[in-house]
Amino acid sequence: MNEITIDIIAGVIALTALTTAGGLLLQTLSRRFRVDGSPLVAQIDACLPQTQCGQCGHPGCRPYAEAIASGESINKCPPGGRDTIEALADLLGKEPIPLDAAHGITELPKVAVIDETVCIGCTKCIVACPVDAILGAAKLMHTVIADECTGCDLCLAPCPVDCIALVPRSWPTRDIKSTDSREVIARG
Amino acid sequence: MAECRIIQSPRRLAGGLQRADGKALSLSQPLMQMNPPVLQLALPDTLEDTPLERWSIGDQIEAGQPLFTTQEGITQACPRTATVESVGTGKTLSGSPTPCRLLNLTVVDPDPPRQPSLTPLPANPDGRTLRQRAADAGIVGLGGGGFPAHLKWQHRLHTLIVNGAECEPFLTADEQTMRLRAPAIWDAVVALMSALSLQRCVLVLEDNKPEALAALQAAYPSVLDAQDVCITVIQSQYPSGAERQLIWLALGLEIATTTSPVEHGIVVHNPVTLAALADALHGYPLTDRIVTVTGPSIVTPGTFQTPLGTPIDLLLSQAGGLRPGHHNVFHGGPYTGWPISNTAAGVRATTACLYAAPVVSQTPSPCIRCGACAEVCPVHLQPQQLFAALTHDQLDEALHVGLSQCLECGACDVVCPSNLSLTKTFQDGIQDHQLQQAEKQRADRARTRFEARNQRLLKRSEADETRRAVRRERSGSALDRIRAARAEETH
Amino acid sequence: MLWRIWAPPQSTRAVMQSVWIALIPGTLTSVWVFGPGVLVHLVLAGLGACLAEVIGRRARGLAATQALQDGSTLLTAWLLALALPPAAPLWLPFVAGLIAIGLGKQLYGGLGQNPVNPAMLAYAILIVSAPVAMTTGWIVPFQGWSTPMPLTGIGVGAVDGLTGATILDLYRTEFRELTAPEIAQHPLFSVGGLGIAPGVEWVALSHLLGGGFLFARRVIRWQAPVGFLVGLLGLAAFFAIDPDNTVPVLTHALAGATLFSAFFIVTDPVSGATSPRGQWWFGLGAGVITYLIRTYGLYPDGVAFAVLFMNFMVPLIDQYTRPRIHGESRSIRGSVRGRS
Amino acid sequence: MDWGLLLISAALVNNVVLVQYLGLCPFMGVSNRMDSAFGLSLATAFVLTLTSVVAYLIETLILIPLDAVWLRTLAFIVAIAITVQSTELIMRKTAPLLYQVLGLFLPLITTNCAVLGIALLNVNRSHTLLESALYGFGAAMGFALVLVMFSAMRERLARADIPELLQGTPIALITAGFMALAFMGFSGIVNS
Repeated sequence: MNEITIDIIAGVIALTALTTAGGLLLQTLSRRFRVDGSPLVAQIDACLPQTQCGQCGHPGCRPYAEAIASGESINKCPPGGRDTIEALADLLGKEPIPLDAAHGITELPKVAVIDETVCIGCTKCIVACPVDAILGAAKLMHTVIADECTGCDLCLAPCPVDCIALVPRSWPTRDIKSTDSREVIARG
Repeated sequence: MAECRIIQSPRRLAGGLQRADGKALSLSQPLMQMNPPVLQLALPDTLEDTPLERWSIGDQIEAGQPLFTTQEGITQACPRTATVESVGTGKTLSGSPTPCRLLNLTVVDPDPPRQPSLTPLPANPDGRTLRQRAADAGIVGLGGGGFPAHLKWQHRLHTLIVNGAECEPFLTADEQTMRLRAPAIWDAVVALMSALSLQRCVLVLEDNKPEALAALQAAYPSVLDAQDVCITVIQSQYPSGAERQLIWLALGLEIATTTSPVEHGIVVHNPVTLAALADALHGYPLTDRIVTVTGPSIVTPGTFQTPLGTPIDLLLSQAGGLRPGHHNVFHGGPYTGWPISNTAAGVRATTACLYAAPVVSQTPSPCIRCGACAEVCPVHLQPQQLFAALTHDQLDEALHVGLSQCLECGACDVVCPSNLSLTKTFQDGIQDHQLQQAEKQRADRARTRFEARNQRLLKRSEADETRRAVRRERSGSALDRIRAARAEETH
Repeated sequence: MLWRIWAPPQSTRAVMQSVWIALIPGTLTSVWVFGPGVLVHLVLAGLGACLAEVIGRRARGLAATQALQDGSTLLTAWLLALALPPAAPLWLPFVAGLIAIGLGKQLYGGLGQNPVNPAMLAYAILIVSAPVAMTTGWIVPFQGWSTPMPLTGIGVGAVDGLTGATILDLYRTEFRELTAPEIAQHPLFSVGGLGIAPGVEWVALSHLLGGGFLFARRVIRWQAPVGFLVGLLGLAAFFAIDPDNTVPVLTHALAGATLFSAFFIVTDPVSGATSPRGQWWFGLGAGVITYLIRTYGLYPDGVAFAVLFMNFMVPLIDQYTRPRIHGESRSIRGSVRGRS
Repeated sequence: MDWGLLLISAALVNNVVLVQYLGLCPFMGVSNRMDSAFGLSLATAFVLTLTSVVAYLIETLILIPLDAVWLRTLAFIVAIAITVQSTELIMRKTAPLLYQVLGLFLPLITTNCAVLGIALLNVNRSHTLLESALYGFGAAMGFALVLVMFSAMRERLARADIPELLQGTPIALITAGFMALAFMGFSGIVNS
């Protein structure tokens, strides 16, 4: 063996030793200094509008927050619109992206109203409401607590007599800042 | 007769505007009495009891009779003896999209009430009596705030400040009141000081009102101890009459924006409010107020003693009407006023001034960060930073740099070389912030309700599960029993 | 009409025009000292600037005329023309105008949006990319009228009556062998004037006059100019304890672009700090850095780099020099995104 | 060399980002927000100083005795990675508050070429142990200065009417170029 080969072998051994030692060090450190738990889901949940509408494909805002925390895209919340996407992008250090039109478009927030003359008191909407904003009992007329209604429209489908309608809120609301749907289409 | 102590305030606002005040315009005429044939009163959204139930069309209401009471306890008296013409909904002064309920009256007797409709109070009423009287007589802040006076007196107070600054150009209602009704103002001061056991009273005047000063000096009552009472003269500067600025000018005390002056024991009243309070002590509820009708578009500007509910149109025509051309009529002064869209609506208790000016279209140019706005800002904000943040959708940044501290005084608009509508932007931003807060609260409520529901459903399904399990077990054992019985039978 | 001139300007256009007025004395003196070339430069820089403005606005689909009317474009060009060497080749002011408005202003969205001073940006870009044209185009004072304008950069410095050196350059190069009093014996000092910075001192003093006008009209505040002069001259005075090896304080004050910058460059509202306290720090920083570059750096007059550097400090300065809000116990600092 | 001058030289005149063009990735990537910029600056200051020392030790204690200086780059990368990772792990447990500020950024620094660059420069300039640490610290200060300045500037640009085409990263890159131009003014102030 010539000198250069020895040099090379010495170097490789030194480097291997260095990396092995480093690897072992990191391994022990990661064992000794383990930390668990992450408050991320709660932070994500705080950015969501809490309509519990399920338009994102999850049964409520918290489940979507959990999905985002494990990597789902942040643009599936139409009621939150641009504000929510920007807040999420900010929180997660991502670039804001336009709303995914497949999940719907941002509209002015609404409230459900039950036409009390038509309602037959079947309680199906009460079961559907994610925030318990509908009052009533079997065979008795139902009514929506407008102040608690998130306008999620989940009560519309179950109603057998179509007596529920979504109407614009009677109190002032913020201007919506939806991402332009044309932009979504243009970007495919 | 005691001499009144007059002090020159050693402080002056850092910032603020010093412009031609235009007050002579409306002060050149004597105070005139308005006698409108009809009245239109806007009913507050929240009423303790509604006149709709009490009055029917054609009923005659005597002047001074209570019309309605708000939730805050303020009772509005009928300004004149009149018959009910209609009760309905209609457009508000500002023309806001939500209509308000209106009470239309046809005046029978145009003269102001001659007899007190409330019992005159004895010389030195106690605090409770005074509060009750102020509420019954409908005394609210007549400077423009409209805050019920008796609510301010619920706090432990030690200092009364009479806000005679009237710093906004063209406004003269306070000055005219101080000139003509100085004794009444002092009467109210005396009553307040004894009833609320105040330690001192400072009457603040701008130095551009020598006549008012002379009138107040001449009417100074001997019962007031000159040790406790003084008139402080401040430099004429807009907006020295803003509450916190005024307190600082008068006492050298800065009130943190998170607290209100009454929490520090300081109550500020407008002289017009005090004059109305003096009337209330003698049994006359608030039925009239003094209104300045002025501005470059008014033919003969002046001050008018006006029954509440007098249609704005009528008041304008009494002042000679508007000059030909396009004009805007503002509720309030040239800086803080907002445009009146419905001039058929009636005068409110807070209508201190109607200001009319030609419509000018100014095209804004970009902000060049010259800092002129910051120089005049009385609270030392950086309006250009607020503006940049708000116009680029950064409400949180605007709030961080003090958006909620903005007085909306409009001084920055006046000096901006780029003609930017700064104050409007800030008002919109503040409103947006309030809506955002409300949304956030709703979202929080929705979250708790959603989670509570999930918990409930979970609990119920668990309960169902256990019940089923119990039943299964029971039915299982029953089966066994049957099997056992059958087995016995067969054996 | 006089009261109109003295009243504080009420529109952006009036602000710009009052700066125009304030530039007139300095410009006239420059023409007197350096010859008609200054005016030619003014026209060429103006053309370049307006061209960039028009192209920039058109590219964004906006009307160009309105932007030209506010007077800021011509103001930038004017400042550039006064800052460039008076015998520089003719392409230089034109390109400078293009760069200043094109890169410095239009890229950022036009008036009020540019974070750096467009004139100083163009100056810095050119001194880095065309150092010969930018440093050798200086005319011996009062010979401008008898000197032909060079049309290209070729041969600059070789033409009779031109000199490659300003007084500050002279000090810089001669310090290797001579002391300051010896340098002051150089023939350049006897051309005329007060003997501090021949010719240039008259220009500087005219700018002082213009600056006084701006101050009286309340277009500028005192903080930035005073900060700049304190930073620059304060350091110069401090190091003057060794008079043999330092440029005299008065030369620092009257030579180069000191007074011009103090009143017309560091006072630019758009790229400068906004609060009075911030303007003071902005000026001071620019002054100190100018001194450092003049004394130790490679470039002849450091104002452009100093101002550029401080322009980049402005967002920070703005965030940390807000005045205390009435009723608050301390001033608000930082931004929402930098609160941690 | 005078230590003060060494610091100024490392921070301003030979600014690691704007003059030597090292660490451009975090400079562009983490300058969106000022709090991130502060965090990354602090983390970099800490790591640069530490790795400068570690690299010096590896160079003099391992590579030179073994005559394996040709492995320098590799060895330094490994050393930096180990140092940064273990710092992160330890800090996470022992100083959670500091970790909140720096934690996110520590892994980023592993891949920050400025760290490796400074370590290699230290060897090239044959700095002593103390000089290496100082130079690392100075470079980190320069990095921190431009990062914080630039992030504040980007916040301002977010509130300016930048043409739509240039909004975001394009204008940030252009501005970074102008900033480098401003730093050219310092050239020659300290001869190095």
